[in-house]
Amino acid sequence: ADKPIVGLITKTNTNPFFVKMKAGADEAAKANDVELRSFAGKVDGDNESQVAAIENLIAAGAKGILITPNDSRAIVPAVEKARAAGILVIALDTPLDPASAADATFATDNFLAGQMIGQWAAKTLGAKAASAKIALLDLNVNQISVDVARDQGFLKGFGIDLGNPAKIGDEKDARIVGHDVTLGSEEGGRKAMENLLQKDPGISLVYTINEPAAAGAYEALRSVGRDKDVLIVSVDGGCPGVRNVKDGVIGATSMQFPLLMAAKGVEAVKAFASGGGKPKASPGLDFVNTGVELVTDKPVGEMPSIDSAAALKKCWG
Amino acid sequence: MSAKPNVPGVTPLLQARGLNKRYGRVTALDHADFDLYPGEILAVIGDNGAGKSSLIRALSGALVPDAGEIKLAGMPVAFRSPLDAQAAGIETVYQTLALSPSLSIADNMFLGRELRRPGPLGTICRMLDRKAMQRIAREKLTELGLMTVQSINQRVETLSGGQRQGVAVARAAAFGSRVVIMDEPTAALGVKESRRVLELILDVRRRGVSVVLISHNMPHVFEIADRIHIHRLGRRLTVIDPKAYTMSDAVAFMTGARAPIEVAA
Amino acid sequence: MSAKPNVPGVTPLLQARGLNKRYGRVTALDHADFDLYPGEILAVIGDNGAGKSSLIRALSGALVPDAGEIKLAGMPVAFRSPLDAQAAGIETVYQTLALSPSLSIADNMFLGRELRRPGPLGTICRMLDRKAMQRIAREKLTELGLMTVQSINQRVETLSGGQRQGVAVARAAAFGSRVVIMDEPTAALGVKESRRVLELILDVRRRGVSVVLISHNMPHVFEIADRIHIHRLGRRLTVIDPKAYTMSDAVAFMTGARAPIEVAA
Amino acid sequence: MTDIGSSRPAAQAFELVLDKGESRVAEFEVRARSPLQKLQHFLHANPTAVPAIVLLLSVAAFGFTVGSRFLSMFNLSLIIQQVTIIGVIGAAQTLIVITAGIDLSVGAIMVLCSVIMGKLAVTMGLPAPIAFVVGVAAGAGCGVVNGALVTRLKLPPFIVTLGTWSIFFALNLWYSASETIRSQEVAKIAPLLQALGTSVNIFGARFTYGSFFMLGLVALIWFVLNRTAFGRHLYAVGDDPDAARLAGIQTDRILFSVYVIAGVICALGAWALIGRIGSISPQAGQTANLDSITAVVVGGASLFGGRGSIVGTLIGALIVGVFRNGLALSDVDVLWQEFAVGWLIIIAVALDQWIRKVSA
Amino acid sequence: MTDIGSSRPAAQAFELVLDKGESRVAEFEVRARSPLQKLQHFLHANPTAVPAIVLLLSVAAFGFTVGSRFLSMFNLSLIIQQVTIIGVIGAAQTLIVITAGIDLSVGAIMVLCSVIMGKLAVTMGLPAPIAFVVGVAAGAGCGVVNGALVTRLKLPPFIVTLGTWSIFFALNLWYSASETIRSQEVAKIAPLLQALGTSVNIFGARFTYGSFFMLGLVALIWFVLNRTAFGRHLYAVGDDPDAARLAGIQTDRILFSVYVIAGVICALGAWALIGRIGSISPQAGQTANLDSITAVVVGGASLFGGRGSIVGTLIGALIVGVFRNGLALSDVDVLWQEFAVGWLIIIAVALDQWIRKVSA
Ligand SMILES: Nc1ncnc2c1ncn2[C@@H]1O[C@H](COP(=O)(O)OP(=O)(O)OP(=O)(O)O)[C@@H](O)[C@H]1O
Ligand SMILES: Nc1ncnc2c1ncn2[C@@H]1O[C@H](COP(=O)(O)OP(=O)(O)OP(=O)(O)O)[C@@H](O)[C@H]1O
Ligand SMILES: [Mg+2]
Ligand SMILES: [Mg+2]
Repeated sequence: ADKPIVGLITKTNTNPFFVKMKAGADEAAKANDVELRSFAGKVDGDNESQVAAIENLIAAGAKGILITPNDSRAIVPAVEKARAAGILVIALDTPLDPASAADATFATDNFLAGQMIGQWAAKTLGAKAASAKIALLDLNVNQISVDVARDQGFLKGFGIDLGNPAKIGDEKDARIVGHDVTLGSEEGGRKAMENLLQKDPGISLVYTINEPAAAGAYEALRSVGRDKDVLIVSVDGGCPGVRNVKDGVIGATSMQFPLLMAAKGVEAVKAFASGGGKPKASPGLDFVNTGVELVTDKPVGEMPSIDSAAALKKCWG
Repeated sequence: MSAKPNVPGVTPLLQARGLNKRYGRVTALDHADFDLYPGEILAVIGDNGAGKSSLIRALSGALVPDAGEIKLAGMPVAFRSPLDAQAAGIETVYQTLALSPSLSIADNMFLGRELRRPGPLGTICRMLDRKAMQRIAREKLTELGLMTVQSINQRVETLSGGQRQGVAVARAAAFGSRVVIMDEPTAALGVKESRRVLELILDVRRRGVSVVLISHNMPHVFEIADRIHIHRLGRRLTVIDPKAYTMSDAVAFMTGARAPIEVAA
Repeated sequence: MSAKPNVPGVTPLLQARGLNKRYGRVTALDHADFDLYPGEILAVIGDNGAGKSSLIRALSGALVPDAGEIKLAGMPVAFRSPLDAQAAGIETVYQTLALSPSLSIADNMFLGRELRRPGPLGTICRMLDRKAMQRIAREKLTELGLMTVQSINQRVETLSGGQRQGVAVARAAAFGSRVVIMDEPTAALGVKESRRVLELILDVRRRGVSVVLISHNMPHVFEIADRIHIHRLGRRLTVIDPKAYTMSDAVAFMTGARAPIEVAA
Repeated sequence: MTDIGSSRPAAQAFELVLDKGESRVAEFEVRARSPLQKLQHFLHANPTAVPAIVLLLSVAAFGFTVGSRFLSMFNLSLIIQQVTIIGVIGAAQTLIVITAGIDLSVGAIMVLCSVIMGKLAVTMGLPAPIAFVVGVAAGAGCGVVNGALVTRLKLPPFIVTLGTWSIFFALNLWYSASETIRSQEVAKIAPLLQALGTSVNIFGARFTYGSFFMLGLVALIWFVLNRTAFGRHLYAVGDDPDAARLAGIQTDRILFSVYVIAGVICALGAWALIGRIGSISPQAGQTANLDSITAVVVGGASLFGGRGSIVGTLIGALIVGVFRNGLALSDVDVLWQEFAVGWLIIIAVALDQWIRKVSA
Repeated sequence: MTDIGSSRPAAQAFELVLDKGESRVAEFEVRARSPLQKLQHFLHANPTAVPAIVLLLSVAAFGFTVGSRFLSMFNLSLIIQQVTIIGVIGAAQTLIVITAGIDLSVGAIMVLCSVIMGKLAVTMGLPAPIAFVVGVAAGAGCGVVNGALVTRLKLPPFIVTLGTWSIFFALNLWYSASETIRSQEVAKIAPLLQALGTSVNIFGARFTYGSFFMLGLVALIWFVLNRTAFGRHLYAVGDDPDAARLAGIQTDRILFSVYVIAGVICALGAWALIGRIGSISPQAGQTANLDSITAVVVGGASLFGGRGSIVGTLIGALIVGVFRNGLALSDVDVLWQEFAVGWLIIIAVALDQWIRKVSA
């Protein structure tokens, strides 16, 4: 009972990404002899539940909190309360806004993750990139930060003028057929893909917010016999996604490392609780970059990437 | 001949001409006429489904007829809701009683015209004077011999069939200032309670209020009605004087066994 | 003296002893007894709120009494639901009618005992024989003189008060095989329709079925009842023979104006 | 006491006249009718036709504004594909809503059953038919839990199914370990589970077996609701449970079985879901509750019970599907699509009410 | 015709006996009662006390299993803070549910109003009181839309508010450009908006002004529901709208005003929300609909209208809050927390029913 308590607060408890993050934290907690208490928002964007979770962790006497904020700005006052109570707060996956509101951030650069698949797609299409027709399958209409970062990163990487980089859907480029929302699920991905195909049957490139949406989009393409000539790119790096890269369903995906983030977070709290200092940011960044890797079986030019076989050893689910 | 359907020289208090109401293929009112004179008790009798309830629902604003006109004291009126009729002094006991099951007896009696506390509590806080409402409700029900009910705060859904009807009758009688319409007010009542309701009706008339009484109880109708409106197949067949006709005559007219000589205007 | 509360030598068809039912502070049944003999028409009379409906709800399984026992043909029974009572051949017209407003007349008549198509359509597909049900429903209602209704497929909520009651009465009369209980079956009925119901009750008895009739209509009660059970303050006060007593006597007993000499066992 | 042999009274004098009573009861002119009046009468007699008209009007409106892309046979059949899941789950919800209940756990049951089928067949290698049967049994089991809580403990269905939603969903996440089973694996090991995804082309339209399955299910339920005693009892129970009980219906048994049937339909919905999305995802079905209730209510059912039709629900689902598809094909930003869907649903139901009123 | 002057009949003979009727109507023994019976009678007379007992039992159960962490004054007051928003929004929902309606747009109204207050005060620099008033007016405006659609077009509240939920939420995202306003900025420019977040310590417990505000609101609504004609009319309308109309109540006016009032309360909820969260997030309030309905139903209201109490809703919110907080402090995995909450809600309501039954 005297083990230090570490709280983990994820965005939801359904998304496999966060489920894996929790699994990583669980393992690290065992290894580091700390007690893990996990919490989650009810839906994407649910800030109130995360606030309540922080309060409950303060009441429970936690030593450290690892959080993937649903609303990077809105959570800040609650985080400040926790820090005032002497708790180490580490943002995982998504930085707070401002990032300095947390003691440390272990994150993927979601914008970079998007940018990598955007560049990959542009290079893969080569000359055809100029006449590509792009469908973008986003998360939901709320324009939450990961959704925006990945979508805009992808467009940037592909070489499209972003307009406002904090807003999805204000681009003027004629190559964009449209944006639709998927709720990050297979069902949503399929329906959105079907509708965008009706809008323009000539779609040649599909960006998806995550791999489940990519799988759904693929089903829609397959049902009209377009599965071979349309390129799908995605972000996440979950094992089913990596296998889909292997099977040619997804052209390329940006792999993130939720297990790593969680493990590092737990270690940092442990160190802090045993009298050590706070973790330091990666050089040149205001957060500890846990890295993104491009996963594809069709590497292009000078872009560093790993193939699906290598990725399967690192994937998270 | 049919008795004074129109009393010459006196304006009817409540009059209707040519009321029509169809439901899909069913004609509930078929050019029905109606006249109620000041200070009288008018009975309305007729077979089941003849359209009696529809007629009085039209007169009390509960139903907006497809066609026809209604006059109150000679002035055309168009009631859009029972509230309009109430504002004009017409109170009704509906066949369905129109009570709120989960409210108490006292709440139901005063529904829509609650008493407020005197002073600022009432005018500013709009606080109800529950004591007064309970007291008055108890008085009214005792008059009807219905205080077998345990508590004036009992919910109406816990009352027996007759007790509920008593509450509805007491409410209408207490608030009607020009016309009280009662659709089968004694249907569920016992012998004693029915008698009290008849006395109450006579009381109400004594206050100068006209009463429309729908009933299937011929002895009661012939005992207290001043005139009897006979309804058949959605329209007024005739109006008779209970002193000039026997119950058998009335039943014969209303069931179609015999036709009245002269049809009312 | 009170007439034969117990007919010696004959086992009552339906018997109750010491039924008790309290609702919070209200005592609806206070050690009530009840006897119904084979082939008789037993009237139950009493003031509003005396507990008549509670009594027959207990007898028909609609209400589980707090205490007391019920015997059917001498055998103790414990009805947990109206279905149990129906299975034992007891049909009831409840004061609340127990109709489903949005179903048609025919559906309501056959609710819970629908007819199925002959052949595999009925046995395997469990398909209803709607034609037959509609035909029979129409016949039953015509017997009651209630075919003023437009269509047997009209929804019950579109019927007039009396028409609804007719549907409920026709249902019970058609299906009761040992006992038919009717709680104020003519309350909303017109003169003609009431008469038809009385004839129907006599018919039912002629079939050898016993009838329990709750009614506030003394002339009707005295006309057709074989015995009259007088209920007062939640219990059976006495049972009288309508040929030995006048209506005035009955009213006096039931309102408490006079006490019967000998209280029923 | 007054034993002076007052002989039994006869009927009161005025009642004797009755034998002469006329037998004619009411008469009604049969008038020649204009086409409009015929339409009115048709609608009055067939209230489910009203949402169908609203659906046709919606299709026409989008056909007019969006054009041939929307009206193509292919796109119209696509809409049917897109509403398959909601149509199936909506069928379960319709049965519950008719009994004045509500089932907030349908989505969770569906996803739990799909995970069970997938895990057993793909991960554990059981034969697909057995996995399917176990999945359906699990759906029935979920229904048993709901039904038992509603009928034995007499709890409000809202509370029961809100609670079981959490329970079933937690079981789903636990059993699946939140891991998706990929379409390719299902196709390889247990293609039966994806059977409803197979599609056929008919004159340029593309129908999946899932669409036919949904239509067959709707037809079956229509039969049960309208042509069997059980169906009539469902309406009676939803209409006025006390009256139904007094009339001799075993209300608890009816209620219990309706929750079990709903559970089974949700399991069949799981099958349709796998057919549609190929893979088996523990995250699916999260909007199924609200969407299915929406379809039921847009289809004209009352959440107070006793009213509703299965065809109405199907049309309700199609109406919403048409709106979403039509808006997606138009050039409207996703944000304003949400906005427009909100208005269109309100307008559709208002139109429905209005047609009913003028046809009454 | 038979004009043979049959003189008016008198009352029938048997009715003449009535004057002698006894005046005693019914008698009831007043028995000495045991404490248990006294409790029974108390519960029978005060049905809202039942959920309060369930709440106490829940607190006791968690106190027993989790220990002093849970039972500390600080933690208990924390629970009250955590249910503030749901308490306020639940108050709005209670009013609607009593009228047999449902409001699925409460969450969207709340977040839209908070965004309006924040944008006006922080981004556009209007004085905070003006921003606040405009925000409240916007809440009322949303209520007007709901109320008008429900009463003028006679649409089911479920459909109306489902539609307006999409509409208001889209407006919120559009107006806020999906951007959160930082707590620091609000604190600097418009501290009034955060006023309800201020807290006071009382014996180790920490209450925010928001908690007091919620309690005050509940007290006010209690008064309105139980001590004013408007409150009685709400119950009558929800109970049987036809009967209420026939009794002379302007049902449409009542319904309309209740939606407007609910809108205003949601705007006040927005204020409490800003106080609690500090910042102003357009993502907030997404679970407020379901949570508020849950609180209302756990508090004993019927979704069929006519029954429900504001104190019940508050207790319902607290019960759910206690479960969530207690489970969070215990050592249970999130996944099983959800599972446990599902069961606990069912058990709480079952317990409530059971206490009612034995006390009846
Ligand atoms: N559910 C209930 N809750 C509380 N009290 C009830 C309930 N049902 C009946 N009562 C009370 O029990 C008593 C007997 O009611 P019951 O309906 O049996 O009377 P009744 O003799 O049928 O009267 P009526 O002739 O008016 O129908 C009444 O005082 C009534 O208020
Ligand atoms: N809402 C409705 N929809 C369809 N038909 C209706 C509706 N209301 C009444 N009717 C029909 O109109 C006719 C007249 O009904 P009404 O209630 O006026 O009769 P009534 O004379 O009051 O009969 P009772 O003596 O039985 O109360 C009946 O045939 C009835 O079926
Ligand atoms: Mg009538
Ligand atoms: Mg009774």
